[in-house]
Amino acid sequence: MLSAVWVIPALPLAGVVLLLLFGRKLGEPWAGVLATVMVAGSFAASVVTYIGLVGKDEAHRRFLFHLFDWLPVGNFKVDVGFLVDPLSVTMVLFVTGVGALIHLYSIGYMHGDKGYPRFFLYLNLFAFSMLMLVLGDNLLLTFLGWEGVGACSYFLISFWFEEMPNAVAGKKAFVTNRVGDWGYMLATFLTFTALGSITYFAKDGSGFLQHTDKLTLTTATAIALLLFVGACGKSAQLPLYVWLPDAMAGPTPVSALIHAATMVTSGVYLMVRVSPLLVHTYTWMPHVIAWVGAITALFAATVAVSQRDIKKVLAYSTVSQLGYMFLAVGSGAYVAAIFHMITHAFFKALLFLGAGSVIHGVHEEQDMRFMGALRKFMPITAGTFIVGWLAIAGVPPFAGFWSKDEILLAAWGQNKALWAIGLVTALLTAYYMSRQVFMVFFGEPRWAKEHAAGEVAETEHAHDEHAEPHESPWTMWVPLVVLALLAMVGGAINLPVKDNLRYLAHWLDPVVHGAEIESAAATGTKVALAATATIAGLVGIALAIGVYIQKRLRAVEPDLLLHAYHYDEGISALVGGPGEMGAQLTADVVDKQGIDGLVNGAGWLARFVGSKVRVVQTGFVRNYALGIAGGAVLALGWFLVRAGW
Amino acid sequence: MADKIVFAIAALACLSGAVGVIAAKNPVHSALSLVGTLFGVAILFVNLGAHFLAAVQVVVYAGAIVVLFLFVIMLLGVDKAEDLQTESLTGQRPAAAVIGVMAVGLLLLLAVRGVQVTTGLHSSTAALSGDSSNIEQLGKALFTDYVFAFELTSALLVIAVVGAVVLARRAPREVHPE
Amino acid sequence: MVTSVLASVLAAEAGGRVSGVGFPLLTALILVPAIGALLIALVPRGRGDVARLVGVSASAATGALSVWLVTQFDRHDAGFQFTSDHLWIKDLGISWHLGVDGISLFLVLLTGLLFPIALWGVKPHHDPKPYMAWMLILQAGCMGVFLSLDLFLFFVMFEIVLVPMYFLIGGWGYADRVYAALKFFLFTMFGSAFMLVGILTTAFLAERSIGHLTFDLVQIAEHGDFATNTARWLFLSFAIAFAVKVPVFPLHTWLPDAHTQAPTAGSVILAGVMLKLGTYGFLRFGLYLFPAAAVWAAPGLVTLGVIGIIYGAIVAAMQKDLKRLVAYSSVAHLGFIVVGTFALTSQGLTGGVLQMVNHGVSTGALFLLVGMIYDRRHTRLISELGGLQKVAPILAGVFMVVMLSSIGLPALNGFVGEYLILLGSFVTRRWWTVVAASGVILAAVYLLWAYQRVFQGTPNEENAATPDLNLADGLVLAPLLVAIVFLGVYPKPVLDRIEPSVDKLVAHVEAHSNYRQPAVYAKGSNK
Amino acid sequence: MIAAASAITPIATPRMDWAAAAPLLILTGAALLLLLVSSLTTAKPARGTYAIVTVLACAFSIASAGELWARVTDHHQGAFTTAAGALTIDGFSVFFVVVISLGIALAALLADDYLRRENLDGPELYVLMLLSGAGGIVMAMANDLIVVFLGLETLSIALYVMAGYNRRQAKSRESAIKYFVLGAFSSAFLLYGIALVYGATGSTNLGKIATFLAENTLESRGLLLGGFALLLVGLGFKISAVPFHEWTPDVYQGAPTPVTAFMASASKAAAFAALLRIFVSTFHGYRLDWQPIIWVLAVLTLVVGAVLAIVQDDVKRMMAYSSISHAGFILVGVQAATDRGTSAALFYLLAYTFMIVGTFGVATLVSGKGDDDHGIDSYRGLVRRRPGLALTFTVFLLAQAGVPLTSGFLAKFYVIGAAVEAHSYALAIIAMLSSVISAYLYLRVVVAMYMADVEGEPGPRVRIPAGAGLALAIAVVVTIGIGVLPGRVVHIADRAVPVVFAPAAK
Amino acid sequence: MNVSPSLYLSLSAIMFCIGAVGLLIRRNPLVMFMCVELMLNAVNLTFVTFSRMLNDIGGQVVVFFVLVVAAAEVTVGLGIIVSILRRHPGTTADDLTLLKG
Repeated sequence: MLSAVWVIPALPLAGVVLLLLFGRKLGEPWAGVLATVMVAGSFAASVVTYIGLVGKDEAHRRFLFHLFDWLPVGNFKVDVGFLVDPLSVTMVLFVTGVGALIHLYSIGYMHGDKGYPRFFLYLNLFAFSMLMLVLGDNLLLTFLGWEGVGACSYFLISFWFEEMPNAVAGKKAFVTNRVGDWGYMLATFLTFTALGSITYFAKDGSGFLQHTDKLTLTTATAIALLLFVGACGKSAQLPLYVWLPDAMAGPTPVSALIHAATMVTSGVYLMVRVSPLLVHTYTWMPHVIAWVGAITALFAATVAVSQRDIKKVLAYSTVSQLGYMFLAVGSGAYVAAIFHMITHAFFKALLFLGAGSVIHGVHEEQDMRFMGALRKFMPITAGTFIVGWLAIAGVPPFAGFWSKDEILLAAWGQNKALWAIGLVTALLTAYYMSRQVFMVFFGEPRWAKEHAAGEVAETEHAHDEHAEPHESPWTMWVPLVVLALLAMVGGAINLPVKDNLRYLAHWLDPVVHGAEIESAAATGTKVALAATATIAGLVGIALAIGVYIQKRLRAVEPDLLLHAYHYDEGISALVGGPGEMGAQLTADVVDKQGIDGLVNGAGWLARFVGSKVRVVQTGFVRNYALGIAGGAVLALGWFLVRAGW
Repeated sequence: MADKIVFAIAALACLSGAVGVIAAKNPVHSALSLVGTLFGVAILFVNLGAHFLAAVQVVVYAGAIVVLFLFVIMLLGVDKAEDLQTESLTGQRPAAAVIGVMAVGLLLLLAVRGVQVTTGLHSSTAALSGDSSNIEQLGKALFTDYVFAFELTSALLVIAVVGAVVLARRAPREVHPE
Repeated sequence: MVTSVLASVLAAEAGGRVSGVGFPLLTALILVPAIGALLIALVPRGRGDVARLVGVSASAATGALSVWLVTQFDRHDAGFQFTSDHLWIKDLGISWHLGVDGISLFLVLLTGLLFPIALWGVKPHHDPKPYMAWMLILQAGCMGVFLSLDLFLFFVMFEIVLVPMYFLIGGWGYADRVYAALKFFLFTMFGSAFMLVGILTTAFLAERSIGHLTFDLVQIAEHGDFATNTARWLFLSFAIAFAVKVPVFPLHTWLPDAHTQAPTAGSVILAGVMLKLGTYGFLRFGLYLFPAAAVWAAPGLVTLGVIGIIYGAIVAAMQKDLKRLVAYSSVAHLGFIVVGTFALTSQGLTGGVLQMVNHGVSTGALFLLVGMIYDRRHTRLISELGGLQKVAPILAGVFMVVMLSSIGLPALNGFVGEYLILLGSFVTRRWWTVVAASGVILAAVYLLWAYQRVFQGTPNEENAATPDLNLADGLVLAPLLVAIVFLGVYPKPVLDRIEPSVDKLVAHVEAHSNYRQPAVYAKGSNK
Repeated sequence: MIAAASAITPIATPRMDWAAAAPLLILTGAALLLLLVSSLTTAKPARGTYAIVTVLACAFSIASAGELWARVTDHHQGAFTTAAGALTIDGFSVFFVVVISLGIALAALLADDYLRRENLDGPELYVLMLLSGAGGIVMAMANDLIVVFLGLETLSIALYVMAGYNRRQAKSRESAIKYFVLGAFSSAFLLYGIALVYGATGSTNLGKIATFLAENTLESRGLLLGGFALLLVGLGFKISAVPFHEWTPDVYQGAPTPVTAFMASASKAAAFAALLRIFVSTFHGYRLDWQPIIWVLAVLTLVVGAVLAIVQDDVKRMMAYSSISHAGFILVGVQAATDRGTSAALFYLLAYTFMIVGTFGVATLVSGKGDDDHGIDSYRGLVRRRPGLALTFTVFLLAQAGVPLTSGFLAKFYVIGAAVEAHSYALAIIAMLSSVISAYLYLRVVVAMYMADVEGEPGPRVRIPAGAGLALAIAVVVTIGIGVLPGRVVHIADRAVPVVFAPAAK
Repeated sequence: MNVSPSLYLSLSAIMFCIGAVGLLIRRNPLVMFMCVELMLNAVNLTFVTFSRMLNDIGGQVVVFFVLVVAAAEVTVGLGIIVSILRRHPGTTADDLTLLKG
């Protein structure tokens, strides 16, 4: 039953191959249908696998599936094989599940796009890579998926490649990820050098996670840090988050699937996966992770406050939520991290798809200032979106409330300051999400007159300028509804109220066992904390109402925040300015004039010397005689000296 | 004592002749002073007991070669004085002077110091101080040890003849090849 | 008499196995193309098509032979196989000694297959007859380099390849071809000047310990002993030649000119095969002949390799000519190979050898693609290209795949090589590797940037007219694409054949120097 | 009277081994034959007769050389001297008989059509060639300094005339007189050198000198070494070693091209023969004294030759300079002062003979009537006009550049090997680097022939007469042949090292 | 012989050098050639002196050959000079510079 695990990645791969061969023939909508079916199929397979795993008792919930040797060189052995354990199965489940929904959604969303088959090809390829990432039984196979999803996100961000900005954004994503990958690769090297293996778990117990105790503190910390660098790249944490906001250039389903639900969370997955290693690091190591997470969370939340692009808001919110997850990881609350990952996947995917639906409805308009009152025109979208909003704002009993609560609890246990930051972030989150909802769905409609005023620069659909916003087709709203439901009840998978209700915790226990830090706080404290968090959320919402509905308070949307503290611009300026100049210098001055100059110089020198020496060849016979006589005298002199005279 | 005087005179003749050759403006004078040198050398040959060579020296050199020179000079009428004050090639004369001086120095060194240590194997071909005369010895050597060289000179002379012919005869006027 | 007996004994010791296939296969690998060249000489001048036919079929035949060689190769035998050893110049102890082992096997295969592809895929713009003849001679020469086990023979082959390439660049190249050809020829000759002296010195010094003058690689390597410093000097004399050929920074400036000016097929061969002559030389003649000296020189060469990686990438990023950009990318990639070679670990070396093949495939394909773009647009200037993906999606797709393999995306061949190299060098030279690994980032920068400028955006009207790949082009590229994917997904069969010879080589180095391959945490000893 | 007559005791003339002198006799004999017949008969013989006779003579001399080779390499007989120790017949001299005869033959083949083209037809040039060739052979065989001197003069004086053979050409005349004045000048030095050596050792016979030097140690070497110096000047002039080289480019350029070919091959070979026999063999014991000078000469010759060659635009002059650089290479072999060095030099000379004759042969053809168009421009696009000729020339050029599978590469390889074996590594490397420099000029010509895009008319079609064609064919075949299968020649060269004989006991 | 041979040798050395210098400084080809003759004579003197010192006839024989050579050289040399001067009388060595560089 478990040995059918290979089906899970195989189906999307098959989809890739089929679309590669027949994609154009299939065309719309069958290409999309095929892709969707494939992912749905692998979702089914995942469920099967899940059941299979549940069938085993806790101790033996680890199944290794060996496919073939990949890079066997000397004592370095890496195979292509899958590791099936609660963690990977959890990931697989929600990746394929959410993935399937988003595929379905895309069928409608991408309607009429000339790149239709290509889009689904990429989506399937992504699904495949993501599954390799989570199923891989060694760091290198995970890296394969890791890079694969990176490449796919590159393809999909620059999907509309005719627009140079999209292309640039894609490149930026790839390169920034590469910076992280650099750390990842070094981590694998170090692991191999230290433990002779980069397999997580092996039947013969040679997996490096099986004897992390052999590691010195330093080595372990180094490995953890390097892996964390990789995670920061992939999961858009400071300082490497810059690519994610730009990544919104891609089609909205992509933003939902890759840049909200799945890919960006793989960093978190990695950290949880290697949690046995984190245990053996210096004690400051988790703090590093936690702080990076916390600061990122706060940073992004503040930035989100003054974004105008509906997707940018969500993007920064994603960054912020990811920060939350790392905060959890750093606080030793791996379960909470995964928990939040899942709930976040639900409501953030929901929000993105909703946003997509809105954008669709208002004819590719993305600027929230030109929206408003849309709830009348697209009720389903509005309803589901509101659910998502409540979830992310941490309003009980929506999913977000539970996961966020867990994290704050863990943070409290780790360091009060971290908790405080988390709390502020929660407040801000509630605030900017409410702002978004109000600007988009409430208030008076601004789109019509804006269109009339024709201020809108980036509207493609000039032809149906005065068309009313409209609700999206069923293929689009069905996923919304499903996700909305999940966002509502998603918290149920891990209810802290009674220990036996904490399914996820128990489920993941074998994986994080020994690494997970149970909160020592008394129940009273827990409740108090939960209450505080909730209140914070509500306060945020209240503020937003005050600002954007009742207009009592003036909106604070400073440009500094709009430009995200100019951090990104700064880097771009640095790379594009001095960086490029330096490279240019190297190419032109050092290489062309310097080194190549020397080479040509040598040739020139020979000719120059020749042209100088040839004047000796005067053509005057007496000069020649002089040469001979001179030579004779010199030779004579040398020989006589030689003779000792 | 006598031969010392002879040597002195002959040497004087040689050197003055030599200087004359290179110092005389007019090639004819050069040629004549060359004769002087040749005679001087001949005398020294006698002094050294090489009577035959002395004779040949006079006959061949003075008698044939120098005459040939003069002949050419007259024939081509190139006996106009050469201006020795100016030197067209810059640095030629200083260089020549330096080289000349150094050469003299080195060669004199050889001549003076070389002699005291001349330990070559003696009379490898034939002793001069034999009873037979210089001419006889010379002839003997020529036809025994040096017979091949002697024969070779014939080739040399043939070349000389052919060469003279080739060079001196009028160039064939342009006839267009078939 | 005695010497010949001794020689045979030594050959046997060196694991030389007489051809398992009835006839001298290796000699055939060299002679077939050579004879093909002669045949072309007989073709009347007007009949370019015939010449082309002969050329392609001769090189293809060679390719077939090389494939057969691989099938016949005994993967358990780390020594030289299919050896054939005939005395050539008796009085100097020079012999026609050929042999193949895991290190050269796949380079031979590469040479065998890349030539027919290049010959078939790219038609010369004029004078097909001499073009084909030169190409075949070139193939013979390259084969010779990879197969020869005699210092003299090796040098002959190493030098002879210059001539055809010189004529190919100079005769069929682009605007600056004459300058490029001269530079290429003289630069390489400069390098080999030192090697010739080195070879002779090696032979004459080895004469003392061997007892008779011989240029036989195996004999000298196994039985010649050199004083420490002597060996170092000798190694350097070889190293210069190879460094020029590789090329190792700062001896690389001939490469961009040669690659850019050469005709497409020329660039393909230049990058695909001829650069490997240098790296192969390092392995076969650097490490094998002077192990101790190689160990001594390793840090320096690794440093140069690392510099090459970074430097090549930076300079490549700034190129305005697409072909020149690819050329500089070779500098970076070859830097990786040098690093791997002098990591002196079995992973590094194996990765290095594999990467030679990979680079041959990927960069070969890249040059083919650039050539195809040029044939369509008659420009290589990045600034004049743009938006091609819209009009030529297949071209773009293929380019993307090849580019990603060159960037080192997992599941494509480039990654496998680079990863093993870095892994292997990390074991012995941690900090060098930390820097070298950043080359992976830079590769993404310059290649993606180039792709963005060439393929993405909206095409202007010239570019809008660009036709997509046709079937013929596809067929030319297909085998390369297959290789790219296969080597990336399932390199095991290749690695299995490379590794024994590499391990043997490493053991040889360890036996003749104080170097010991660091033992990474052994798997058995856990718990 | 009768008594007196009977009193004269006949001189016991030394035994003369005529077979040993056969090559000389054949060549001189042929020369005299040509001379007599042509001067006695008025009828103009069939075109090419003279050349054919010359070539036949050379063929015979080579054949006789083969005989001699069999003799000298035979264990029972081995090398020997004849004519009262004036000549040594050993592998060395026999080898040079072959080289020089080849030089004559090939040059004659070139000359045949050339003379008719320049309308200079007549037997004289051939006569001179044969005789000066004979002189060269004498130099190689000579076992006596004075014989060397005579041989050298025979060689040179004939060459002076040959250089000026094309009297209508100012260049030819100028080259003649330059060559003559300088030649006479330098031979005076040579002679003085001989005198000093004679003074120091008491003999001019190399055998006696060698034994004397072997048995005694001079308490002061000044006289002898002074002799060395001046001998080197004389011979250095002939092999055109820097700084005694300056005549070379002028004379090579000015002389009729076939003559230049002869100079570059035969006369250079002869000079080297003398140099090798005198210094490497006879004065072997004093090599530590003369090696350094040769080292310096070699370096200078290599570098100056190469560097000056690359700035030339006249191909003939270019090749003159490159021949200087080649002389440097051979000097590298001499400097080694070992048997291998000698063999290397021999091999080099043999290979070089074919290369250079081929090169100047092509030059002869390309220059066209008037023997004047030697500018590199007249080679532009030659491949379009005469692909065959272009390819041939390419072979010679690449061979000179030392590209493998040509005789040139092996020659270099061999020479460098000798140097390396003698531990003069620096010299070896300098030599190789200079060969890189000179490679540039060969490639320049190749570029002109192949890669120069000639728009417009490609220029006159080059005529390839039978004789020259044959010469080129032979040269190219041998150049590649030796390059691919050098074993035999190497074997011969290895055994062709000079032997110096003790004087026959009286 | 009671005149020290070194005197003879010195004399010849000086003569030789004078000849050499003469060739370097004179322009008239004929005179230059005479200088060569001077040098040869100097050498002859040396030979004879040595033969005397060594009590060996060989040196004198050499002189004999040198004479022959000198004769031959003169013939050819003058021939060449004539062939030039006949066309351009008064040509000096410095006028012959067609070939240079």
